[in-house]
Amino acid sequence: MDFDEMDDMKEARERARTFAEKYFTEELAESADRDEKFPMDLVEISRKEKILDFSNPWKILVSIEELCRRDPGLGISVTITAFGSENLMLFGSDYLKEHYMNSVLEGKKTMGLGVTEAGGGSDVSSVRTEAKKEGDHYVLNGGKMFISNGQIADFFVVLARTSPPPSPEKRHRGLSTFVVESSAPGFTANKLHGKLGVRATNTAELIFDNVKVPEQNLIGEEGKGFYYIMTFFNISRIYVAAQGLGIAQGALDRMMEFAKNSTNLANEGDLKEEIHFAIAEVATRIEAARNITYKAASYLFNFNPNPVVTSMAKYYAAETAVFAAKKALEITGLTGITSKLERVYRDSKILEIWEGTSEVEKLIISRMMTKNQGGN
Amino acid sequence: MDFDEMDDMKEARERARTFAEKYFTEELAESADRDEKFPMDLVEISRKEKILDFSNPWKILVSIEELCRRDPGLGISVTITAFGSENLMLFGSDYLKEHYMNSVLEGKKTMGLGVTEAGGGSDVSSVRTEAKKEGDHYVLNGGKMFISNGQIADFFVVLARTSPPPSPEKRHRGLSTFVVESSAPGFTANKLHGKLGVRATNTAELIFDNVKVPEQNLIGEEGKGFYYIMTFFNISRIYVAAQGLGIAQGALDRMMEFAKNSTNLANEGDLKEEIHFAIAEVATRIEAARNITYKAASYLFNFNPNPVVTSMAKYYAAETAVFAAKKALEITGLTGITSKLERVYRDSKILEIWEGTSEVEKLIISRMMTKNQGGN
Amino acid sequence: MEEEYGILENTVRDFSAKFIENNALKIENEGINETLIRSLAEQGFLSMAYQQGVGKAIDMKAFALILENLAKTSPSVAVKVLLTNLFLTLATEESILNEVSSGSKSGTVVLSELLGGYSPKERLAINGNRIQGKKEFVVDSDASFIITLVDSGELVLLKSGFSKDAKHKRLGFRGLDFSTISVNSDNFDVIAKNGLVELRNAYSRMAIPIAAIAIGIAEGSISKAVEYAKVRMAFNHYLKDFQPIAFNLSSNLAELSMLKQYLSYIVGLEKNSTEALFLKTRSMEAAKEISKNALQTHGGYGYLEDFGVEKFYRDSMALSILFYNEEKEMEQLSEYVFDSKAGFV
Amino acid sequence: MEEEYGILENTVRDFSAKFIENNALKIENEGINETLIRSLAEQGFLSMAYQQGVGKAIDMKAFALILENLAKTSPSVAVKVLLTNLFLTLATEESILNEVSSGSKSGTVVLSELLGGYSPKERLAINGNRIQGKKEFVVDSDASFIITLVDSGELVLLKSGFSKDAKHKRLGFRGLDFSTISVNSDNFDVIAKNGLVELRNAYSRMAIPIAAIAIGIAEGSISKAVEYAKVRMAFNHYLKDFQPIAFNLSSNLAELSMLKQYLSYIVGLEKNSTEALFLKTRSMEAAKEISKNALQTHGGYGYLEDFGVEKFYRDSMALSILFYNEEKEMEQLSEYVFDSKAGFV
Repeated sequence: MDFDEMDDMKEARERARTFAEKYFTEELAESADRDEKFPMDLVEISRKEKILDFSNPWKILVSIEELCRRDPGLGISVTITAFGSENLMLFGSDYLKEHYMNSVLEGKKTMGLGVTEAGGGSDVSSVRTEAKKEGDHYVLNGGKMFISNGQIADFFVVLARTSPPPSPEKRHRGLSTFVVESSAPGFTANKLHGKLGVRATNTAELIFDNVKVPEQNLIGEEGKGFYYIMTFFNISRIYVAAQGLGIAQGALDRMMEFAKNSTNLANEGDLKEEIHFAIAEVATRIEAARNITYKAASYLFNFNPNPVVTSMAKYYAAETAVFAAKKALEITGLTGITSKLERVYRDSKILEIWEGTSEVEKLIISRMMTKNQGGN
Repeated sequence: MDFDEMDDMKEARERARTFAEKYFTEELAESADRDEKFPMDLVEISRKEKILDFSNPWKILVSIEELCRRDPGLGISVTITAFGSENLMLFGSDYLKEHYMNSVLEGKKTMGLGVTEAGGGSDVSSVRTEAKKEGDHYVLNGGKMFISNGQIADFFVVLARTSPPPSPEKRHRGLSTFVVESSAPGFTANKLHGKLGVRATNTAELIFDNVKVPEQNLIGEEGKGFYYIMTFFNISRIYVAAQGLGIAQGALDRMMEFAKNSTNLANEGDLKEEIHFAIAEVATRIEAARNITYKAASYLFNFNPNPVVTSMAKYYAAETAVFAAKKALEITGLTGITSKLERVYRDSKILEIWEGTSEVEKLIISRMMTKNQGGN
Repeated sequence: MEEEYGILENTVRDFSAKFIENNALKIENEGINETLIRSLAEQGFLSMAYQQGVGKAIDMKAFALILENLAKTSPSVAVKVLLTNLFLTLATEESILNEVSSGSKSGTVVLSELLGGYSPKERLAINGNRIQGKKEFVVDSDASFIITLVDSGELVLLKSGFSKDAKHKRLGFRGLDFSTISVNSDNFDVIAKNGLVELRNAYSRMAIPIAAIAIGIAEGSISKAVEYAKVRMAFNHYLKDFQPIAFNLSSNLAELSMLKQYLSYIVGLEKNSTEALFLKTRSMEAAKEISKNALQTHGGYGYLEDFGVEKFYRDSMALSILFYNEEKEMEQLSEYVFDSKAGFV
Repeated sequence: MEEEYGILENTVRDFSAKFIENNALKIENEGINETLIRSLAEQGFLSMAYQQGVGKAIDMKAFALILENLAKTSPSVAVKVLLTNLFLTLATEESILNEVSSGSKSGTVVLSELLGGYSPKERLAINGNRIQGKKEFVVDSDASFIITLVDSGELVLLKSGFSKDAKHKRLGFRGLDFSTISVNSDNFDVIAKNGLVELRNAYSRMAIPIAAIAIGIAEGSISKAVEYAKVRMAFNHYLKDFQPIAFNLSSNLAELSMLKQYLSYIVGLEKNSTEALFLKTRSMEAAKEISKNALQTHGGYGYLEDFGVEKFYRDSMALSILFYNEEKEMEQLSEYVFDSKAGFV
């Protein structure tokens, strides 16, 4: 057993931290939040400086952590430009990899993932977007909701129904994934305004009105889309956990800073135990969340993903982020609410919702555990 | 990074599990609990079968886990016969190691640790037992409270005051540790009856009435006792964390069993989500606690202990044990309360108290963190 | 009217101080003895559900007050009083009612069918004019009369022909026995054909009294913790001077103050079944949480029975299993909240 | 008397339905406009602390009812009403009282010195007959009159000679401005020499009204969640059919029911300062917890302002920082609980 970070992780962490310190100014973070403006320039810089090294997922993990630690909105905006690319990497044809994936990994294009639908949420199999085969292409009709990079991405991996489900219980059958370009006629993206947090990120509703998709843009096999997406979530959830670690750590940073200043200012000889307790509880949860996340990552990165540990990491790290942000605000009071902490508090809540709500993660954990034990 | 257990850990785990399955009968566990009877025969067997391999702390760690998983009272009784031996190993003279420690590690003798006093509790430096130098020996007067193995141990490592504190704030100075034999005239051990749990373990109040202790039984240097004991707690807390992991895992075992039976019996097609959620929450906390514990252990066992992570492990694993036992009882209801779970529920609570209450652990975590950060 | 309840409360407190407080540990270890039962009867505590002129309508406020205040020192005694009165609401034979309410004999009711995790291994069946078999999970199994369901669904009153069999483990209420009973009896009455409905109704009517016991447990444990925190020192300070201890106990008291007030409010409502469940669910949680904090405040001493706080920790959990079915009662509550069945998939 | 409050409650609800509900989002984004303020004044909501014949004694039950019901749809509006009335309890000049209570001008009070984490970077000082400097953390900084402490400790009423400066970040109450103000004024009154004491007393008297806002926030968010859970489906079932959702919301409603009842009980007590703090601390926790559950129940939609639930999540936290000092108020409570100073080492 070895709990020490590899050297390249440490380096990537340091690079990301330095990058964030330099470019994630409070001014930029604040205006992106206030105006709900995607930080395109920042993304360009991050691409030039190759802040995400797609050749090493460990480095991506800690980079996400450090960037979100500085600012969740900017951090997430910068690190989800390739969101969904694993679908192409794992299941896409050589054509799709060359034509689409590589340009994203090289930082030339932005992509997104179109799975969730209005009224669908965590219930992925309830997809109602339809893809109908007509000659050498598919025609897509329907829409997607809460899509990150919705107005920005050059193309999306989209989940759509290609054949009716055999029964209401087997709705996960008959679904397929496609690469859909945003320049295609009939494609519309309407920005969602008024998010509680992560307002720097771009989120949109997508509408497909007879969008033609060439048949070579089908990812993998027809009818296997649900399984592809579930496989993908077992990857992406680890990165969401990393967002959670970063957010929680950022909140702890503020608490420590406050504690330090309080002691010096008040000259009381010692901090009040309530602050001590809050720091200890948050720090312990972060330590716990980090270890689970890295464990899930080490399984995944060794091509032996463990969905139970992955869901644990996602659910626990997300709750830790929300817990940390709440404690930090409560402890820092007026100081916190007039600082970036108020933004972090709003940002953090999305982690318990996206990529599978905490409730869904818990069901996954227990259902897989009881199954392995020979239960139902 | 590597989160997989080493092979010798797996082997020790398997051995301990098999041992517990064979010898930790429910009958024995129940009678030991009911009659508050220390399972001396069982301890003898465990010594014969060398269930604790003192040459490898990792093996001890997982053995504690597996034995407490089966039954906390018996598990702890079997695994604390050498409680306090690290004090001798780290700070004792060759004479003390040969004369006392080795016989314990060989399974010939039992030892204990006398630190806590009536009215002292977590506040270790408030020790009032006095050791007065007279010629070639010390004379001890005072008493100790809540001492494990109190009536059973052949000798104890005892913390006593050898010189008055320079000031009320510096009470941790002037304390020393001694090896005190239970056969010494003036030594009395009164059993504490009516514990809430871990009733198989032997707990006593010790009284020292002019107990003569040869000067060679002083451990290390005079006046350094407080630091020795603090160093020791950084070791022992990891083993308490392992007790917590075992107890929590045992509670989860019962929940899984109940879930399995409920599903089969009720034939409802699926479990209620409340059971699923409870399983997921407990399992996630165990996973989290286990990783922190092993991380703390890996630091310690590589001679680089990290008191912050150690206190995190102890506090979090203890709370996880209590949380798991509570959830398990609530979910299993009448089935649980008439099973061994009710005993596990009672047993678990001690973990939040002994070897430093959760409150004390939290203060340690935060004080060390804020200190490192340059705070007060 | 309010004044009367004040007098009653003082009466119960005096009673507890005189008969229970100094014997609390003895009650735990040796059971509730006959003298105490007779004293309880003399005070009228065993006949709240059977009073001259009042018939079977319990004065819920008075009953809750009694249980709450008994539970502060001995939850076992409170449960004994609860079960006795529950018995009286179901039994009908005048001579039995007289014997039980006077404390000369005792009666209990088996609630297991209503509880979570009920998974019986034994059978109890009516064969002609005999009842034969075993009944598990009988709380206060020393009783002379036992009301229980039989396998075919009737609710019966066993008057003789049964004896204690295996004892169950006892997390809580150690003043009462908790056993399986062996039955071979021709001396019984069928109280109700559709026994489950009758039993459930009787149990539902006890929601407030049961909550009152939970509240008493919380009060009993926290008052010990508050007193302890005032006198015990650590690190040169009284425990009460440490923020987390002071704040936690204060916050617990805030919750308790609300629970008590809510109880006293809803007993005056004409219809209060939703409110009673509201109260019950919150009281159960509070009792468990608060007794845990109280134990923890005592440190190692909290772990020893001599300090009288660990029993609250055990009893609060036992109460929430033996007199509360979280799943079913939350389903019921959810039905009120959502105006339709809820909490079922 | 009870009936009167029933009528008042209906009045506030009707008012909310008519003037706030459909504008709630607009209020958040554009602030509380003059029409709304005038309507609030017409209802008498802005003059609870200044009514003909009543003098300055607020009918706390009525005031709490108004705030609670306004907060259900717009916590911003409730806070506006709170601050206005707090202002009226401190101001004395009749013409100002008339202007503010009629809604033609507005007044606010700066509470920052009483709050946790207060660490000012600016100074505000009396120099001869002028007040000069800046005051940070002014909630409702659009007000025409501002009551605030100055560095030397007096509580002053600024009547002119100030303007908004830097805006603070706004987690909550977006219908109101929250800024630093620049002051250079000779138009002010000194309300009290020992200003902190006066301000603290006025603030303490608002404990129940502030708790009422917290309760309103909890109610507003949970009622949305309950409705949503009835109509939204996932995995072929209504959300309400999933145990954790149904049980959580039901448990939240149980707590709310108690808080509401407790509030209505303690406003009738002659002395209620301990109870008011009990209520306040539990209400703050409940508002935060319940609004979080409500948001979570809505999933992704909860995260969008259009669904009107995220504001409760923000406002509950803002309330607990801008109108509550957990540390100080828990210290106060602990002093009651332990009969002596507690929570200090």
